[in-house]
Amino acid sequence: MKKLINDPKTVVNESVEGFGLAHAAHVTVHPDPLFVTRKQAAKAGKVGLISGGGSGHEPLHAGYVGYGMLDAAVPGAMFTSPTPDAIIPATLAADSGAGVVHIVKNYTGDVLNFETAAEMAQAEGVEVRTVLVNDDVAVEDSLYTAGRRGVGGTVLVEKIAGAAAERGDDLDSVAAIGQRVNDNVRSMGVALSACTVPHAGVPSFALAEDEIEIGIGIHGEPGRHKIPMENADGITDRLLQPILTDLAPVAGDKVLLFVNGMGGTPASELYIVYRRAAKVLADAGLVVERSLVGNYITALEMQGCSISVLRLDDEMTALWDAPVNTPALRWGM
Amino acid sequence: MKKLINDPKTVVNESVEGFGLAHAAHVTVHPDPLFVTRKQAAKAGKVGLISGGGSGHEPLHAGYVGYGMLDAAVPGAMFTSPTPDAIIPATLAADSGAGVVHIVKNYTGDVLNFETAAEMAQAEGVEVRTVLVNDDVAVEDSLYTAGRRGVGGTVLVEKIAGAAAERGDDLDSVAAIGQRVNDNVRSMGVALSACTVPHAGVPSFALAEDEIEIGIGIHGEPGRHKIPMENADGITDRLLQPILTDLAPVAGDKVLLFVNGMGGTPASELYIVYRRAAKVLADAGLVVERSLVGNYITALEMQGCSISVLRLDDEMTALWDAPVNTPALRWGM
Amino acid sequence: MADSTFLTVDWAIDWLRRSAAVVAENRMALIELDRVIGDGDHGENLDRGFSAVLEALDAQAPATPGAAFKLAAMTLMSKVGGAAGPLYGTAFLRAATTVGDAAELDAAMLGAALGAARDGVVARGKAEVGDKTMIDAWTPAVDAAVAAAAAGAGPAAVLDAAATAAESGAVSTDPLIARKGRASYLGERAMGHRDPGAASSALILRAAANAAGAGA
Amino acid sequence: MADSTFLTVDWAIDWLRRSAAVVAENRMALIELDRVIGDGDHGENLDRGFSAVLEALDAQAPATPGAAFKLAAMTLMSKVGGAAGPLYGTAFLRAATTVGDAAELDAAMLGAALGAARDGVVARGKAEVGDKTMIDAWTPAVDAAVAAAAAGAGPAAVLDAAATAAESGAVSTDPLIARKGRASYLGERAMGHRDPGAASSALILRAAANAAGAGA
Ligand SMILES: Nc1ncnc2c1ncn2[C@@H]1O[C@H](COP(=O)(O)OP(=O)(O)O)[C@@H](O)[C@H]1O
Ligand SMILES: Nc1ncnc2c1ncn2[C@@H]1O[C@H](COP(=O)(O)OP(=O)(O)O)[C@@H](O)[C@H]1O
Ligand SMILES: [Mg+2]
Ligand SMILES: [Mg+2]
Ligand SMILES: [Mg+2]
Ligand SMILES: [Mg+2]
Repeated sequence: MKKLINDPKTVVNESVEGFGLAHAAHVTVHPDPLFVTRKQAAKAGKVGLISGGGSGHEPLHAGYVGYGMLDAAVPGAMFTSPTPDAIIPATLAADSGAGVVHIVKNYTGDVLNFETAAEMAQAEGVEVRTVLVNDDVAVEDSLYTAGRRGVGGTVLVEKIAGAAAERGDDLDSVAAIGQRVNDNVRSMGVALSACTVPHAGVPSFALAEDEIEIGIGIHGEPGRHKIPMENADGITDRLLQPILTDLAPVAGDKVLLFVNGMGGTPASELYIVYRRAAKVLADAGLVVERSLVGNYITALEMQGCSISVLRLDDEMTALWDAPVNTPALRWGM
Repeated sequence: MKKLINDPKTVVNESVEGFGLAHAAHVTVHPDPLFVTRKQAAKAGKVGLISGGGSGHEPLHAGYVGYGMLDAAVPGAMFTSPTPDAIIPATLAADSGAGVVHIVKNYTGDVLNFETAAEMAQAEGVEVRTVLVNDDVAVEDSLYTAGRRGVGGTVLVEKIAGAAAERGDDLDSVAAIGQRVNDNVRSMGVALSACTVPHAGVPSFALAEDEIEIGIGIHGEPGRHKIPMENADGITDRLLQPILTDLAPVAGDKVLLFVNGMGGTPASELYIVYRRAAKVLADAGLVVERSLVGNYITALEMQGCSISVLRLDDEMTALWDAPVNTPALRWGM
Repeated sequence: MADSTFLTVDWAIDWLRRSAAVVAENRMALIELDRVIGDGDHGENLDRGFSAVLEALDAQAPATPGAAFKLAAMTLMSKVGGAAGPLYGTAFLRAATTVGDAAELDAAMLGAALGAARDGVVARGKAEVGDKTMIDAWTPAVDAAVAAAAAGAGPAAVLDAAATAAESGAVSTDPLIARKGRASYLGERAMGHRDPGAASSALILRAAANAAGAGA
Repeated sequence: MADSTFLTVDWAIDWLRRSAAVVAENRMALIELDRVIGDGDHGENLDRGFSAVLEALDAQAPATPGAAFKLAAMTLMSKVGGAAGPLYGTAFLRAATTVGDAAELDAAMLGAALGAARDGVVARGKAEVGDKTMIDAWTPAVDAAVAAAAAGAGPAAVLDAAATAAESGAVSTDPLIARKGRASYLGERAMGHRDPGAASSALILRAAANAAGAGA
């Protein structure tokens, strides 16, 4: 394992410290318990938005703290959901009286820790709503699994719900629009290589030189199945097909197409995937109205990508276009 | 070699095509010869700014086409400088009567091809100035080498010269500020792993599991020397020391600190490097006024990073802060 | 093995210290189990949590078994994270509530505390036996403990029965398909691998039994 | 080997076609040389360029050797890129200028054309013999060609002398430290490796000789 780190035990703290130094104009880092808040307080009466989860998915979530998106983010240990003792103060910090929305990716650990924190924050007088993101079609959503995982759709939920909060929507409305984004987005990922969690020191799974892992999650957990390596167009089709089957858009639907890098894939490859995906969607009669390409929700240095398709309505599009000013996503200001 | 590509021969064309689709609001892709221009024409009388070079360094250069930065970019084959037949039409397209600045990284191929193109464009009546970027302190700059390579500093030259052009500076002034940035920036890189050029199919050099390559370039060319793996703080110090020796800043100098990912390194690791670098600079009495952290000039999926330090003056800082609206760098609009 | 009729706070503290030791010792093994069918952090998370428990014990000596459980609950809840943090945290919290501020625990109370702990895990995680989770260790452990106590066994024998049952329970997860937690994403590919949380539960319950044996 | 006194456009076209073939054949070998002390694209770049030369030759048959050289110059200049593109492009362009629209080239003109090509590469790249570049192949080749022509050799023998000298010249780059081009970044680590541009130059000059031999 070769990594630009000092010690597996200090990776998250040092990294977030560096993030705070580099983006001192955007964020404040609270070291213990660890959470990140906006430097400029949001206007009073704005619904607060927070998210958090295991580290290793950067820029998620701290990179999205700022105007038009999150009020606070809670980075857990590497690939490990954060604990209530950090989520609670982040929730309190994000509250300016209008309540706080927790955006939680659907993993048992995240759900349980945010659940506890929400209960305790409510006990302290903060109204909390939770939006559970579960957009990963690689996982069967049934009574017999922990349900679909939250992956790429999380970034879209945070952006669009963040814009709704910024324009002054109330607590239930912000949660509702976040839920609407989640209901209309589906994602699926592929890994060409595994990643190595620093404290484990060995790759999270093994892939032969000609194998890829379809339906990968963002935690280096194995995916749906291994298949022999294919070309980019073939892989893109494999990711899109279950997305489209599940989302079942109709011709004429407007969509946002999001090709996300897992951390170790060059931008040039993501654009090759985007090219094919855009063609497949166009052939299906869909109108790609907005797009996002890059490393937005990663799994350390994993090679691979995920594709997310969000069915847009005019309100979502307007909220997507609304100004945002965070370390990792910025436009309009 | 596992890559999200269809065919080594079509990587660049398909990737730039996808880039054009994803950023249709920002850029127009001209397929043959291949170059990329702004979608919205710059205001008449603005000095044109173009750059180009081998592909594989994305988002450089096409990602920086847009308001406040480049008017056109010319992507060559993978790691291969583009040819005059593409640079010439890009130069003509970028000219609105006030002349064009070529920003050229100092590699023999880039220099020769841009030289030829400049000559021919001048013959067609376009005034051309060239800013040669050579910020890499890993290479000895002497009569007995091809001189220092252009690396991370290129991004800073493009941003700051681009802002000068946008505010209405004339041809010589834009070239002069570009030159001033180059004169005040130094960079050095490290690789933890090599990258694989698609047409070669094997890694560009070999590193043992406990070796790193100090002074790496951005073309998978070997660096200054291999050393045993060290921790992030140690590596950061090794990169910064020759930068500071060569730049020779004095206490109180204001600097921009740029930690650049080579493509395969997680953001979390870049921030660990940033954290140390910021401390070392502060200890040297320097004031880190601006910063940039991320994958801005890459070498495919190489793991590693480069550090650049730019000594700022007030004008450079103002131009750095000026609005920019490109696919890969955006603020203020 | 000597067996006293009651266990005191000394036993509770010894249990927590032994748990920390055994988790530290098995850190890589638990990481490895979780790497294969999860995300490779279970050993790291528990080790971080139990190291913090040790620090907390050094800082403030709890006066009763219940206080020791509560200290463990709060520390694990705030230091472990992931799925295991809230689950183990809830388990210790429910155990603490069950024993209240009793200074001494008899066999029946131990059985009740283990049962409450297990019920807490179920309340939070909704897992049933056979879902390939720590419940596959806890439920047989509780059953064995309650049966042993009913049969008149002393605390050490009760805990020994619980640990032994937990150990078989952990082994019983090997062939299962997971229906809860991260391993459920794997479908049939989880078969043939032991659930990390069941494995750590068996280690921790064995530590409880050892503490009772040693502290007798 | 038969040797005619003049070489015509047929020879020039044959040379270019043979160059394309030998470059295609040695594509991976040239990539490999460049991978070790450069950036691994030399074979790919030349192969792309000479494939385009073949296409251009299929599209429009040049009427004179000079026209063939000019076609090669323009195509290589616009298709090869990197350092080698402008250098080979300039070489062929200078050769074209030197031979003008002569229909036939004698030994002396060949020597002059090779000399002009070499001078073009030097004008653009500023390399001297010993800098570990294609000049280490070209300069001995020009010297040998001029000497052979002066000694009364025919065109095929002149080209054979040039190719043989270029081949030794390429080998002579092995122990050198590079002072130009990408390999110069390597310092002493370039020692023991052949310069890819010198190697490709030797291949291309050998193709010229073979074309003259075959086309006699
Ligand atoms: N719903 C659940 N009910 C009971 N136990 C669970 C549940 N989900 C997960 N677990 C247990 O948690 C263990 C994983 O813990 P850990 O690796 O620390 O958390 P995470 O899965 O968040 O990385 C599993 O091996 C399993 O025993
Ligand atoms: N200044 C120079 N003068 C002469 N030849 C040069 C010079 N620089 C580079 N070369 C030649 O070009 C070759 C490399 O070509 P190529 O790999 O296609 O270009 P690049 O180095 O841009 O990738 C070298 O092996 C060398 O022979
Ligand atoms: Mg985890
Ligand atoms: Mg090259
Ligand atoms: Mg885990
Ligand atoms: Mg090369």
